[in-house]
Amino acid sequence: MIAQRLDPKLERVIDDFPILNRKTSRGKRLVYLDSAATSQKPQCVIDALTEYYSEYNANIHRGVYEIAARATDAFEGARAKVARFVNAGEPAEIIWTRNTTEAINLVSYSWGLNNLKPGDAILVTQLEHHSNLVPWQLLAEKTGAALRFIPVDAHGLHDLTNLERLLEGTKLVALSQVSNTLGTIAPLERIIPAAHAAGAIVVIDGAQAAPNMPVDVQAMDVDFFAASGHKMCAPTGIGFLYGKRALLDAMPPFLAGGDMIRRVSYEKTTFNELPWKFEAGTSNIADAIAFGTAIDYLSELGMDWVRDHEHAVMTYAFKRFKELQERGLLVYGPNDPDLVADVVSFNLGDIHPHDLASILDTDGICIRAGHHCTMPLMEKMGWPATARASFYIYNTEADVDALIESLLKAARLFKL
Amino acid sequence: MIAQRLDPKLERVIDDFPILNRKTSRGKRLVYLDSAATSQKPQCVIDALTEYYSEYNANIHRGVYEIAARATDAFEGARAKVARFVNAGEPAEIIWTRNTTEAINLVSYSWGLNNLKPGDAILVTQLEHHSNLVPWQLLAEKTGAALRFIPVDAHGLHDLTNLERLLEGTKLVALSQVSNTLGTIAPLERIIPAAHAAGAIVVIDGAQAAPNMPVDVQAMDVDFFAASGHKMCAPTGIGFLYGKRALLDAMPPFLAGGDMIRRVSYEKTTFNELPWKFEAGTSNIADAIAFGTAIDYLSELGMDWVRDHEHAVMTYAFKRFKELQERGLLVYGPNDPDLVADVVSFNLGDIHPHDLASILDTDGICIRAGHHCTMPLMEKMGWPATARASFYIYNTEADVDALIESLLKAARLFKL
Amino acid sequence: MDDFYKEYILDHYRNPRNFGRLESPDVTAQDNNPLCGDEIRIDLALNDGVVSDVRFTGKGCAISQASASMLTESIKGKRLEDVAKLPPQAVLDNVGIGISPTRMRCAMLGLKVLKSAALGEIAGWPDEE
Amino acid sequence: MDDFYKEYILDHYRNPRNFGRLESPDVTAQDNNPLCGDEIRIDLALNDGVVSDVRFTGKGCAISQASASMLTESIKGKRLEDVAKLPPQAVLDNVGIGISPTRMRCAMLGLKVLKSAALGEIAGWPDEE
Ligand SMILES: Cc1ncc(COP(=O)(O)O)c(C=O)c1O
Ligand SMILES: Cc1ncc(COP(=O)(O)O)c(C=O)c1O
Repeated sequence: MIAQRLDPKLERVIDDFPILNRKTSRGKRLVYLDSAATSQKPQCVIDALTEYYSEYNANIHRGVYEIAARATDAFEGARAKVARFVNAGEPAEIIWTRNTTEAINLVSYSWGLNNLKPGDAILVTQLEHHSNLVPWQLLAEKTGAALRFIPVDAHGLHDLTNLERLLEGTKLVALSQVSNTLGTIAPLERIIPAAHAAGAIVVIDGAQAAPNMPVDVQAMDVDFFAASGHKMCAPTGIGFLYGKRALLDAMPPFLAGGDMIRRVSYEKTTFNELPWKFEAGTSNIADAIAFGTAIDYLSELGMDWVRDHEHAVMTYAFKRFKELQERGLLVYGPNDPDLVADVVSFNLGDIHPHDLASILDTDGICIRAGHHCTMPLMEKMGWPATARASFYIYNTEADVDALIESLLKAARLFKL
Repeated sequence: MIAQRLDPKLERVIDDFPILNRKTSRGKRLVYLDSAATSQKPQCVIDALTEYYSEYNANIHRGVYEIAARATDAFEGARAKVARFVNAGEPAEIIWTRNTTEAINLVSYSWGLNNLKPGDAILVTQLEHHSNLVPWQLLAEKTGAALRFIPVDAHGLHDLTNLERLLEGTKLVALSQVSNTLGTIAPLERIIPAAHAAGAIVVIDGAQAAPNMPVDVQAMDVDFFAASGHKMCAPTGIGFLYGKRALLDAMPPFLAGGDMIRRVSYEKTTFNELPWKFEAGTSNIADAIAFGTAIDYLSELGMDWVRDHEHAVMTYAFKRFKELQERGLLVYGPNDPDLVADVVSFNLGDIHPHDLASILDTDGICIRAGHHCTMPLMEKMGWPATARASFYIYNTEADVDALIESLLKAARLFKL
Repeated sequence: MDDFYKEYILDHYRNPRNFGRLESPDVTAQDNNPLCGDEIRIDLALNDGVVSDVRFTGKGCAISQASASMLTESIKGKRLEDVAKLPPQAVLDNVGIGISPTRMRCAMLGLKVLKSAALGEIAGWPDEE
Repeated sequence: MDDFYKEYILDHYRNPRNFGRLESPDVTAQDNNPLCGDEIRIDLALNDGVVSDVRFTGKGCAISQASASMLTESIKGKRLEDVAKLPPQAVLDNVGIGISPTRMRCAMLGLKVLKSAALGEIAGWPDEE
């Protein structure tokens, strides 16, 4: 099925993912082009879960006995791996969360409610995922701060013409490093210094960046960085917030309960040190540990290899998409593999993306269709919905070929 | 190792848990007496995770393709199982959370901040876990409401003498159905009707109740009920909040982001229906599905069997503890298997519980030592710390025997 | 699933019947499928409790738009109270062929909106009742 | 681990040296181990930058209390700046036998408090520096 000229490394990667070696109910090879929604998981990550539950499942931090100590070490070890992966200053700057969304909400509740007032502004961009938009809308409503937008142009590229004016009075800038709808890579090297010069902190939604390219939070000088494990080979239910220690130290806790306290009396509570101050209740121990395994897996591949591989597949995809232009294929966004990461949005003639996704599904091809949690962007662009293909470490040119072939079939079905 | 007169059902249960069939690094049989902290997991639950990640891992709700549909069905099916397990009115009354702690915080932020004002009171008990105390302390601080306590007596039993007076002006009563330190079962049949008569809503911390006894939220007429999957055979990272629909419907969202919205524009957002209004971002899909498997497992055993089994083991433990009284064993709490669920706290002479736990660990026996996240209770009772053993479906009288023997060894080591 | 995209579905999708708005509808309702963003709005003109005219507008997939289009054709002359009681099967009979579970709400959106209009309140998803 | 509970450890646990408080300490510090609740408070009397007297109080396990007790015995007559630099090994040498990782912070609590007193600010965990 898979073209024979595969680079042996890529072949090994595909072998690592059990789901990719199965057939759909229609007997088709699974062509998974929805990794931007959630990635598949390599066997080693699945094994990490099994090992934890079969060998050393125990609650952490307060356990004296052997398996509790092993679980605590593995859990805190995973935090250290994530810290190294994004080059945080120290593991205590990594807070476990369920996902990117919870990480952003943590900042919005704990930093936002305590640092914003009427007259201040929050600056986001026009292409944010709802998870990096709605929390700021609610925060603006609660604090009386204004919500402003960095515009994007018709190609989905950031328009920084009025950046300095937009930054006046802005206390917090929140934006995604990579757009999940168009793949656009944000010009952080321009935005972050300008934001800091204006006295604002910068929150990066790294949900699409962390899985797909090297990330260095200190080099970027971001104040907060949020990402989801499930998009980067780890299980569902675990993500993280990176924050600079000075900011995190000054913030009040968000969720309250066991583990995040230092001392409790009936009347009064003092809180624990970082990172536990922000981790109330029993953590998602197993999935955090398996996130560590996923980090090992990606690090071994090398994030430069990941970026290069995806760049190559995207280059091939853009090339083949051109062939379908005459059949009515419309590709949105920058349309340039250097400017985008892992995703591409498109429409085929008047076929609604949902119908398109249904037709592709019969060929074992998984794409996403809809607004991709970026409704306002869709409305601004005038697209009721788009189809979206996203590529990851295990996708090949053969997957692109399968996609093209199935699109042609859809065009025939709809008599385009 | 295991006594031969084991009931075949119990023998099968033990076989279901791979970790219980392993040896510690010292070659000892694992005697796990810390299920109140987190339970062990049966093979079927571990298999549910492997199956999900190997066969149908996909993001839910917005996916058109085959594996996304299967994942969505399994995820929502698990919600329905939890709803049935606690007899909720409908699955939409079950909100997935990470754990009990997050569930309680959800109520405190979303209901509490919007319904309490200075002059109101919040009523909890003196034996609450920090997770059911600190959120209410913070809420009281933020809203100006008073925080009051139902006292417990020297045996850890609720003292309801002044209940009616305590309820005057109370808008919210929060208490654990079962104490995690003393095992005390709360007299909910008296407290809940009195609370409702006084116009208060009732939040039950069910972290120790849901795993150990039949729960019927409608029969109890609770307004909210929180529990953690990891204490009831499910993976870490998943728990739930039950809430009456009328209350949940009237509450604003807590976390904001993908999936919990209905319609978003740059300026304004309207929110999704229950239960998704409260589930922002990608859920812990795999662990929710495996929680469903755990519910199946417990339901098949039967929660009446679970309660009866634990009652029998506790009865035996209390009997054997008596033998150690002369060596200085002090058992705290009601000391009556009818009044407690799964846990018992104790101290042996002047051996600090941490030292005791270390000594027992060398015999493969896992107990907890410390304040059990109930610092104020410990302070009130004048116990710097206690040792705690907790029993679950897989524990036997042979486990109690092993505990007693190791306690005797500790007494010898400390020359008691 | 490929069989779904029959000629007559494509025809209703591309040439929706009763498309547009009424000048002064007696009742109107609008809803969307939060899972995919499909939208339908339906205007009804009534005469003594009987649907005398109907128009719809919408955006979305062939399944949702064709289903709504076919639905509008089937209700003219019906009593409003009967419209409020239309079962999901009415839609499925209209479209004539199997709908996979993932697309069920696409098919049901038009009926949900129609029921909302008839009831004067937001109706639930027909496939869940 | 059983070997840890040697006679002299039990002796320090049951008969802690320098236990109690100073009437008017020159510096004092107090801390607890949030993981287990053990507490130590240390009072120091100083004479020209030299520790002239010391008392401690505390609650906790044999390891934390015996470690603190032994520590107080070893610092009398030492310069405060040297006390501030005491390495974790100083504690481990005192207790004389291996400490498992889970109990390391029990052993280190006394030293943490002592360093906090000497530095005039909350010291970090000695085993982490
Ligand atoms: C009574 C009680 N409430 C709340 C909790 C907190 O549960 P979790 O840590 O899973 O949020 C626990 C368990 O630690 C508990 O026993
Ligand atoms: C750019 C971006 N931000 C935020 C999110 C939200 O991530 P999660 O659902 O894991 O919280 C996503 C993924 O859906 C995303 O692509």
